[in-house]
Amino acid sequence: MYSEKVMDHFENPRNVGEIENANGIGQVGNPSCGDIMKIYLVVEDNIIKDIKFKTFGCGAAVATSSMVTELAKGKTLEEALELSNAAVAQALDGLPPKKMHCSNLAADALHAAIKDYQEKHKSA
Amino acid sequence: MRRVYFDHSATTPIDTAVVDAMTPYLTEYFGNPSSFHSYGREVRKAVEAAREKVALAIGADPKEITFTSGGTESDNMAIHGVAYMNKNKGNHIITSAVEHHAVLNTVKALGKEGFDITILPVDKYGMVNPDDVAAAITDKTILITIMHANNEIGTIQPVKEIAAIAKARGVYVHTDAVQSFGKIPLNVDDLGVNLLTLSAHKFYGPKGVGVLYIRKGTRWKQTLMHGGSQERLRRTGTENVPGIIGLAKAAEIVSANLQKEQDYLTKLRDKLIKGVMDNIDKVILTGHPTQRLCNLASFCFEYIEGESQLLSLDMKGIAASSGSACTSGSLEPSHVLMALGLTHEIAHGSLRLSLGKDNTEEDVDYFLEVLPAVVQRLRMMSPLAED
Amino acid sequence: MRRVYFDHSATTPIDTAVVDAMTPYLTEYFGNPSSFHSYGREVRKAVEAAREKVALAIGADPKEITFTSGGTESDNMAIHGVAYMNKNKGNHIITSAVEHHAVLNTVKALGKEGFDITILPVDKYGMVNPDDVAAAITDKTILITIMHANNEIGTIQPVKEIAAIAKARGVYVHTDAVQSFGKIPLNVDDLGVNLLTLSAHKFYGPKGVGVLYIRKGTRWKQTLMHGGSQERLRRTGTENVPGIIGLAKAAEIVSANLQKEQDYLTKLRDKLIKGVMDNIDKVILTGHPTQRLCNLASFCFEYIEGESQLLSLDMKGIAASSGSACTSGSLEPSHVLMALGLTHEIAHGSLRLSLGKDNTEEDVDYFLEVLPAVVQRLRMMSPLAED
Ligand SMILES: Cc1ncc(COP(=O)(O)O)c(C=O)c1O
Ligand SMILES: Cc1ncc(COP(=O)(O)O)c(C=O)c1O
Ligand code: FES
Ligand code: FES
Repeated sequence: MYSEKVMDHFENPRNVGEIENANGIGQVGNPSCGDIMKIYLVVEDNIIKDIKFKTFGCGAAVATSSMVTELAKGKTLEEALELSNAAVAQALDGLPPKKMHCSNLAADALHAAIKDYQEKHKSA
Repeated sequence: MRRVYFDHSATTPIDTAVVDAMTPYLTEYFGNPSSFHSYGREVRKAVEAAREKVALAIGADPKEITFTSGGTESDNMAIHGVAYMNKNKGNHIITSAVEHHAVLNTVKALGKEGFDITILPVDKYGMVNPDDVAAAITDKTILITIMHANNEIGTIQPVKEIAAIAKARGVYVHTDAVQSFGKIPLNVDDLGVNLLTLSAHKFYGPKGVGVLYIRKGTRWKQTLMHGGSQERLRRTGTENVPGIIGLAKAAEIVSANLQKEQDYLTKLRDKLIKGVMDNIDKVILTGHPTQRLCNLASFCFEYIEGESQLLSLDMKGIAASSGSACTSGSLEPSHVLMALGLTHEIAHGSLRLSLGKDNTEEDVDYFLEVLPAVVQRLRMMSPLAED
Repeated sequence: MRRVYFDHSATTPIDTAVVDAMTPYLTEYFGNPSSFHSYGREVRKAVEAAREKVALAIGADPKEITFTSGGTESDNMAIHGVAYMNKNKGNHIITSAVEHHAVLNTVKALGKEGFDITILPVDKYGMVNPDDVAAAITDKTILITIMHANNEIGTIQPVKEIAAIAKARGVYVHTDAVQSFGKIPLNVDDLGVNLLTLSAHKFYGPKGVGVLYIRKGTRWKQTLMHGGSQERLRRTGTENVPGIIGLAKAAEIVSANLQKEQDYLTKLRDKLIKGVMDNIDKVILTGHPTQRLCNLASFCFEYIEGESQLLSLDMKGIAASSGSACTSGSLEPSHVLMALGLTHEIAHGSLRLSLGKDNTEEDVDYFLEVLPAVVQRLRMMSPLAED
């Protein structure tokens, strides 16, 4: 049901973990629907220098989290905010129709983390 | 890679003796059992011999056995047929919160049609309390449908007690014995039920064929389908002959080996449960600790989501299943797990391992060897595990 | 003794290539297609490939193909599902007097539930007149169900013309193509129907599996059975996987060989019809003289009762069938024969010979050799024959 890319990202997820000195953190989903994604960012000079994730969810949820971190790393915040759910799914060679909502979560978590950073650094 | 099949509750491989019994009916003996000529008669004879075998296996009369297209159809036929035939007597139907969808959705559909329905809760082990059944019966109650053993957590229901209560009140009882047949001794008179469902592919028979037992004298009629007059008007449509022959052979084999298999599977299951409970923390056994199917071990692992778990095990060659919503892409975890009173997070971490006669101790060892790393890896990824 | 099977309309032997295609799914590939793991996925792939084959065979999209337990279930599902989903639009259903019981009894049951039903008559060849259909349609008509070819007399209905009329009036059309598929070129777009029924065991596939084609956009829903969410909610219950694989293989084979088989069977059938008409007096050919299935020869022999005839032929190794009431122990001859306007006596003498690809000229010769003595002996015994 999953593409090889999805399986690869599930088996060898990139950028798993937490960042202690993260300056942006975003979390979406809730345990009652079975999906939680949390993204940690280190932003320097408007660029995503480091990014890590933690995810509770299905194979697609793990793979999209992993993929979104890969896609976002090194991008400017504006570029990262442009990253759409469809782009994440596409980068994984597609997802089964029932699992498309998992890719929403990944992009949403990234965007939430960026917003968190922007909130905290409004004055700057 | 080693492959281990631990999903016998979903479906079983077909016994080779069953395939051998079916083969002549896929080749030489192809006649339609309703046909008048020799090609028909030889097949009719085989179908009736199959009916006798099934009757023998559950202590019924052959006339009480109707062949269907599977467990789902049997459940639908049983419930709908009793409901429609007994409308004049009453419109109340009792079931439980942990039934298979083939029962639960059928009862709910009748609810929408104006029947009055009661869905009984279960305790934390998934068990229905016979006292609750007694309290729920009214003058309008016409049917109680409670499964014999649960497909997700293996809990065995007190069907005999329930049937005794129902009988005293003149209420019919149907039980879905899809998961229990071949694993617990099963006799319709001993259980005291009026209707009972079997599905061949759960006991080493083929998919697409089942049985509905209807006790003589039960006010029931075929209401789902209209057509020709096969199966003494109980089930229309040309009979799935090879399927029926296979079902009967499978019933014969599991009945003959019941005690031996039960002992063997209980040993494997207990080894598996002990291995999991001893080596993994933050895990609960779901279902009843003792009143459970001999082949079913089911757990919830905290901080872990079921589908990821299945996927990880699958990559190691282990086939299992989960009641997690993510396996189906829906939001709610299985209604069975929710009925146990588990939180959503916990229910999402469910894992069902259902064993079969071809599993070995080595299969269990291999699983126990693989599991800790799987759990650890997923917990490392989980945002829930941090606190 | 020579055995000749002339009852292919009742059921066909399974093609050896079909059995070979099924075998792996009775042995190695036993997984449940709904299962998440590798055992499930390999089977899911095969089921979806089967769906594509069937779609290709009838010019449909795979999403329009639903697998069922047979022709009877498909007919019931089609009619009931359209009726219930379109109640708000109207409650009128049109069918014909020569439909299979799976259609006719389903429509009649809806009639008892308050639907308004029209059962169109047929001409003496068993043919529905499209003008009658046009005249019967009202603003309340939601469904027309007319079979593609008749199982007792082989008459091919003008389904395409009927569907064109229906479409212009915004009415859905279902056709039971159980007997025609594999014998007449069949394309759902060319026919213009919304729903269509197939049954595998009529085209060298296994018993207990069928297809319901539902054109995209048709307002239809599953109303017969409740349960799990297999077949995209169109048919619940664990799929009959070997059956589905066999059905698809059989569909592929009959489609590939259609022209060749049609030519071959037409030749055999015409030889048989000519042989009977030339050598037996007081016999009529039932069904349409030209618009008939290539494999079906059906007659009524005056002064003779059908069952006696079948019995006599059976004693000579020939398997045939009859629409006579006596084969079923009831009193009425088949509704199809009665709809042709035949008298009871004549209808009781019906004989159906339905040929298949393994029949040979020698089979026909043997039958023609045996028949006169059978007819003569029974007529000698018959009190009707004296005048
Ligand atoms: C308890 C129970 N009832 C009914 C069914 C349905 O049986 P089938 O898949 O043969 O329709 C199943 C299996 O899926 C089951 O586990
Ligand atoms: C025209 C027609 N429709 C429906 C059916 C029913 O099909 P099945 O026996 O597969 O249920 C048959 C055969 O019996 C038939 O000839
Ligand atoms: S996380 Fe639940 S379906 Fe993907
Ligand atoms: S003569 Fe015996 S059933 Fe008709």
